[in-house]
Amino acid sequence: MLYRESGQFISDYRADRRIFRLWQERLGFYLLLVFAFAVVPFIANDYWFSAILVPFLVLSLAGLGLNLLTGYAGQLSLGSAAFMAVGAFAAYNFHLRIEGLPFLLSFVLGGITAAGVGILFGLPSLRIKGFYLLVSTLAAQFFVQWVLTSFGWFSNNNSSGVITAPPLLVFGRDFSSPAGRYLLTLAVVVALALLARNIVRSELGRHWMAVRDMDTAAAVIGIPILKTKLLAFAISSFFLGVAGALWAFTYLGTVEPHGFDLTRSFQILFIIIIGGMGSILGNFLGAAFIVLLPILLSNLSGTVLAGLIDPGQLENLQKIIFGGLIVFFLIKEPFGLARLWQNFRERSRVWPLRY
Amino acid sequence: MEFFFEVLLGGLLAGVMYSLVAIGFVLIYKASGVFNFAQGSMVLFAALTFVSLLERGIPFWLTFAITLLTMVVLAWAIERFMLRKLVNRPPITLFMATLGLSYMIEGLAQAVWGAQVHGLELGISDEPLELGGMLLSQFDIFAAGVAGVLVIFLSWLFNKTRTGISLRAVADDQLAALAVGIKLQRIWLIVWAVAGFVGLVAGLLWGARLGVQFSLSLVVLKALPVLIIGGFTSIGGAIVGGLIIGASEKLAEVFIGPIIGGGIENWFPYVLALVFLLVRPAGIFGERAIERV
Amino acid sequence: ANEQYFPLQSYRVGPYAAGGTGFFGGFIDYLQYVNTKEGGVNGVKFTWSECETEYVVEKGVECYERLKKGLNGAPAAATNPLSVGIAYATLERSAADKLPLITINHGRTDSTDGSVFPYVFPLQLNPYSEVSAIINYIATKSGGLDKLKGKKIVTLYHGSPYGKETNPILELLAKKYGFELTLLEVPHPGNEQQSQWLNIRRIKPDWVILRGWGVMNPVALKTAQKTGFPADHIIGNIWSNSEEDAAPAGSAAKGFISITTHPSGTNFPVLQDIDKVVLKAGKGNLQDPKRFGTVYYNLGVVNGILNVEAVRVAQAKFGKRPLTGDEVRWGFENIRLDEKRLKELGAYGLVQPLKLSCSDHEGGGAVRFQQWDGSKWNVISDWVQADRKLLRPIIEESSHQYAKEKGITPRDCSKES
Amino acid sequence: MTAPLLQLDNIEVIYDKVILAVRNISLKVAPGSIVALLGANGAGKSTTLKAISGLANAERGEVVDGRIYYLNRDITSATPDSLVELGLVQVLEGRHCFAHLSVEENLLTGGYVRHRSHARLNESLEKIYHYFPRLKLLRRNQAGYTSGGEQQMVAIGRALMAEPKLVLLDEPSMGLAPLVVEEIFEIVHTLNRQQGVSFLLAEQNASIALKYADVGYIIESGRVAAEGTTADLKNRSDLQALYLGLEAA
Amino acid sequence: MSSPLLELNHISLSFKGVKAITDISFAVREGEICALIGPNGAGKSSLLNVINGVYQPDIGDITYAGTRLRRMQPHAAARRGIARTFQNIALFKGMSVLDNVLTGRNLKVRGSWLEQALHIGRAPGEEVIQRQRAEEIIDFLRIQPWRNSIVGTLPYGLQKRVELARALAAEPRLLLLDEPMAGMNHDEKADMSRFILDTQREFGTTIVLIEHDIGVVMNLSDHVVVLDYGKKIGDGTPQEVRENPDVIAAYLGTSH
Ligand SMILES: Nc1ncnc2c1ncn2[C@@H]1O[C@H](COP(=O)(O)OP(=O)(O)OP(=O)(O)O)[C@@H](O)[C@H]1O
Ligand SMILES: Nc1ncnc2c1ncn2[C@@H]1O[C@H](COP(=O)(O)OP(=O)(O)OP(=O)(O)O)[C@@H](O)[C@H]1O
Ligand SMILES: CC(C)C[C@H](N)C(=O)O
Ligand SMILES: [Mg+2]
Ligand SMILES: [Mg+2]
Repeated sequence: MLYRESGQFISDYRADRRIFRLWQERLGFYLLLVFAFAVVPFIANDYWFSAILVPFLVLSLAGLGLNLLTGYAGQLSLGSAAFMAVGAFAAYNFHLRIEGLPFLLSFVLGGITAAGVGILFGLPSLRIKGFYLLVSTLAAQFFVQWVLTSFGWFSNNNSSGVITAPPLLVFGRDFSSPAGRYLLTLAVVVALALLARNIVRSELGRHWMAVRDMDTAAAVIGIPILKTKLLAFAISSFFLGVAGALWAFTYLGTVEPHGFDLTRSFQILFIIIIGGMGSILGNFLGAAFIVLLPILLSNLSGTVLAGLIDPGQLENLQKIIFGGLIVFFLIKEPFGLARLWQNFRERSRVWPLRY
Repeated sequence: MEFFFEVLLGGLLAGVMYSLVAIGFVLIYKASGVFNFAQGSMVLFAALTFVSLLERGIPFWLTFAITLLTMVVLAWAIERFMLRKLVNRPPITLFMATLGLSYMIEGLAQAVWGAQVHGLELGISDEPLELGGMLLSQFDIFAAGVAGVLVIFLSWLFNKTRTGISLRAVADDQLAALAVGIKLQRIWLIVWAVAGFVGLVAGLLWGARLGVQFSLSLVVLKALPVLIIGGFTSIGGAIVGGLIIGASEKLAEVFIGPIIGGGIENWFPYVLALVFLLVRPAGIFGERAIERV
Repeated sequence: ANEQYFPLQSYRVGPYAAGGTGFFGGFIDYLQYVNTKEGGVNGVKFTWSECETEYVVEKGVECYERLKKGLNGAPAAATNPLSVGIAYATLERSAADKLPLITINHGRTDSTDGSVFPYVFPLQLNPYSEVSAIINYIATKSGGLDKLKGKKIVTLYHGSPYGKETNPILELLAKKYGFELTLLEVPHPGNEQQSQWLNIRRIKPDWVILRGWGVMNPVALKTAQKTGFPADHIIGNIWSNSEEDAAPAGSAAKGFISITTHPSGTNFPVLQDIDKVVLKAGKGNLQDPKRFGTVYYNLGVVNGILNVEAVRVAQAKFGKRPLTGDEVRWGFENIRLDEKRLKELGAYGLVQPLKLSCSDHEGGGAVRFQQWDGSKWNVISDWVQADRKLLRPIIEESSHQYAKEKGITPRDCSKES
Repeated sequence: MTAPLLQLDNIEVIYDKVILAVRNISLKVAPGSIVALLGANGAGKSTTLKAISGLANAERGEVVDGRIYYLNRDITSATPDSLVELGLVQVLEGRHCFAHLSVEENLLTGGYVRHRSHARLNESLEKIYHYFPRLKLLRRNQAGYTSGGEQQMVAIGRALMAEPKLVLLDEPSMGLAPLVVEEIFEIVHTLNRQQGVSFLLAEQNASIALKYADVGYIIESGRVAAEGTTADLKNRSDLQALYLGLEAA
Repeated sequence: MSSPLLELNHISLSFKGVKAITDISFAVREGEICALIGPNGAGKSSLLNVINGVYQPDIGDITYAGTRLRRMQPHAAARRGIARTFQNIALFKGMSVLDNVLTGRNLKVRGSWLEQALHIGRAPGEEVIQRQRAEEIIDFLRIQPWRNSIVGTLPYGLQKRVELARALAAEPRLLLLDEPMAGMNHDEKADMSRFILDTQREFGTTIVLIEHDIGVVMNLSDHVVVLDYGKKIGDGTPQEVRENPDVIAAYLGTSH
């Protein structure tokens, strides 16, 4: 009975609203942080940093961004990658054009620019609902990509439209090494995840869910629908924008508009489906899944199945497995990995009883 | 001026090609409330199966029959292993399931038939027709005819048959549909099989235009705004939407494109659809969502 | 182990699978051939393993990171991603890892300047050379460079950074030679081009340069036919020149002209040999043996020849053992493929004469023109050279700017041996 | 004694694999009888009905234990449509009309399974309009826009279109005006008498339910707490205050 | 006798030409419980929708708390202290009971979203206060055991209670209840009636409610308005209405 609630009486509301209510959870979280910040940098190698950990973190953040919009506020979006692109290119340009702008601040400004664009494409959500709203987000997806490819200014007139990251200097320290990139990404992602957690538990988070569950009723009880929806778009896009900037700067080091195409938007959507809509933890689980599964499969083919099955077929197989898993999750556990984890916890709480 | 009309006419005809794909969407949406993102993959799958068989020397009509059968089997499998288990779930869940499905179908299509590019000749000549100084594509006119026939057939199916009413009932409330004894599973099988057939027709025509290859699954992106302008629930809307999108995007690309930079065809239809939606939030012919309190 | 390793970031599925399967098929078959026929290079056998990138940048990066350290002790010689996006994303990494990055016929034009980009090799033909050669060809067809004046040329380009890359050079050439240039963009992926071709119909150009990729190519040809533009006045660039680009367009492709750095076909000793040693022995990599000798396949073979040659050259200097990436880089920089050497390799006519150096990582800069007869390509011209002298200053300007941005001090090439 | 039309043996229903809604319910419906299920909110009445009609599956519910028999066959895992064909129809709690279909189309959907011919359909339709004249007025209106009570009539009418042998009625009186409630129970009564249709109804309005039913079951937390003929139940003082609230009648 | 809080003046409403409400006028005094009864489809719910701005009347206006209004938006109505429940429960199904109740208080929250997100400024203190209020209401309606349950999985009757809790959380001046006791058994109705009465007594809330159980209506209300086919056919004390022959014919039937 690892998770014992008994004995922990929550005596005031302040304690009840803490991010983690049980001491086990708090301890677990702190241990995880210590591990991620202090232990991982010493045990992981370049491959882990560059090819697994950093993309995992960035995608988690992107998933988080979309989850705020879709999982919490109920607005379907297929334009996540566009907001990432805006974040990446804006951060790049702020850094490029404002002399001496602190590096992290350019991330924030990138995020804010993305938020602005998010608001713009969120405006129709007041009138358009459900699947019809996909149109607005797809418009964002294609329009942003077009703008970024068509106008050389955004990539500082690079002939291939590719932007490259400047040296990652934060407070005078260089974070360009793989471990440094990892730490920088980790810090940003952890900070934003905590912020997100706070938001969804606040009044605004409740408004989002209210709008998601039934927007007419929400209007009747006085929730300002437009503001709520626009804030959802703005904050979601902010997170996505920062994720985009991280993608370009700390992960790949270079990026072209095409790197944020529709496929990326789908990828992010899959993260939240598999991870769990309306859950913060879910994004991390979903991203881990989406980063690790292909690598696992492809490594398997390189070793166990070497020669048995050609890499192209393996990729097809992977597609089938991926699609299959998505369907499987939707059938068996519509709330994703996060719910599985929660169920597991519930079980261990009452273990060995069944219900 | 003549040029203008040429662009306009060409656009209208191209628009009908989008409609062909959009019809597949409408069919499934109207009949089960599912927004089927996998329609594009079905188009790819059908076309790929068709050419691959054809290239193995099987005669045209036999190939057509076999491919159709394959699509029915696919529909059966989708019903059996996916839809049946997702009864009475929110539409968004089903939508996402079809995303997963599209991955599976794409993977499957490439696994079975490989990733090569195939040419497909339907024997419809594509020498342009000259009409008062304007060139018109014979092929596109043929495609428009096919689309017309499809629309007439499907409108009949939905409005004049018992099945039609049952289909719409399923789209509204699956639980209640079950309660009155509608055979959901059979309905789904029928609808998805018909969508497979529409996919095959679209696949052949698009395949003859583009060559049969992976990019065929991307034609959904062109069909979406069409669908949205027309309304998800209207077969006729898919045609009208297609005409509007086709004509306006071509005119925009030719006349506005050069001013603002060209290559605007990818987003223009979406922005146009958005404008339409702001005026009519359920498309031109779509049914409004009913919200009563 | 006495082995040299090639990490292969291949792509065999997805929208560009046709290119990937052909190219990597040829590349692998050539390595296999060298192993079987000659037991490797000086007894050092080649090994390789594949990692599927699907032409997706981050997958390419993951593959790069996974494979760069070699396999079972065999060190990596060079990476060949065959993708501009992946090349960009691994450009700095490969410099840091001292592993040559081969971008044959594509890539970043300014990486031709090896003093700034020591580890990047846009072998044979960079994008600028490509358009310059096409213009030179049109000039020959019109009867001289001075006849270009007043000619109308439309460039139809893929709406991606790759597609746009050569636009500035085309504009420059248009100004220099006085032809009328119209640039038309086709949005990705390019399966709808009616408006562009209607525009072309209105402009009535003398030539259309097709700078396509993937599905955009056959669709361009089909739409050209639909709008009545003759295929034999369309010139495909280096990624619009394969069987997979022309054949799906069916009869519409007949007469279509494109450039190539290597003829297709199997009439070269080296290909005959590969057929004998590898394919006939059932060890071929192609799923569809009919693609033997196609443009992408042959490009793979050419790429194999160049990579192996680099290893061979480097071994001559560093010893007959598996080499480090940095040593292979030296090998690339010292490739000297003249007529004699090409004949020894059985690749005369397949590979153009190449001479690389510290400052020139491209080497050739020549193309031939081929025409589609409805079922195969036929070469219709001799080697046509790009105006490399004209391009060099532009390249250097760009590479020096890069050096400044990144704080790189260019190598002094006069001191390289 | 004749064999029961419907019989439940110790069924247990779980939602979502974790929520135990029905723990242990056994009950019988004799042919031609009216049986009432009574009990507080959340007792498990609706769940029981949905388990019988096979609709629980559609809400991620599952009969994990026990068996259900109808017309002497085991229908524990039968599909809803096969049950409708066998004449077992449920009226769902909370109306569930097809919002975009007109009132008449709603009714028609109910008749498709059991009637093949056009004439028979129209005949049934007229019967329903006879029962609920208000629906005739609204026949062309979209059901989604009709009032709560009207939707309830549509739902009941739609089920009756199938000319069932056994109707599972979940809270038929909910949201209906007193006059209409009376009418509905009169309809139930008539159908029962004249055509031998059996009813299993879950109803909160105990007084009216017991007035018309032959047998009653009282459900508490997913178990049968008491059962008997309605006459017996009405006389059991221990139940009166708790469940039946008969003092107000 | 207190003055009217709400006055409807000649309200008419039609949908695509079909009259749902025809020329209805009546007044609700501050602090009273007014019951709306009538056959199905009489226009009761539509009238509630008119009062809080979900529907806009074709003709007529409303005087609320001394202000005359031609038309109103739902959120404006909420801001003026009008809260309501719905005939077909309109709870936020994916949220817990507590969160639903807290949303009911949204108009009372002062701190901006940014303050809350960063947990600074007014937010921390306020959060505790809101929470206390919500808990009080949860206690009042005795739904503590389900405080953290997701409302979508609760039985119907409980959901009705949660909906009332959400409406009460807004501390409304005028509370509109659309069939709050549908689907409840006798006992539960008694409980609910008590809550409604307590609300009126403790907070002085004015209540307009629709109910079909005539017994409940008689016990609860101070004033009854009867509709039939969109027209008003009765208006008075419960006793008066009960004896009105029109009402008996149209609605009650003879047996009661
Ligand atoms: N779809 C569902 N998912 C999860 N739990 C459910 C679901 N439907 C019902 N339940 C739970 O099952 C239990 C029994 O509910 P049921 O609806 O059968 O009660 P009932 O007796 O019909 O109540 P009411 O009188 O309110 O209609 C309740 O605790 C309810 O929360
Ligand atoms: N949005 C709407 N569109 C079309 N018709 C409507 C709409 N709202 C209500 N009606 C019609 O107006 C009439 C009155 O409906 P309303 O819901 O007000 O009835 P009610 O008195 O609440 O009935 P019940 O007791 O059955 O709930 C009904 O006939 C209904 O069909
Ligand atoms: C094969 C590739 C090197 C070229 C391709 N056109 C690109 O966009 O990158
Ligand atoms: Mg119930
Ligand atoms: Mg009502």
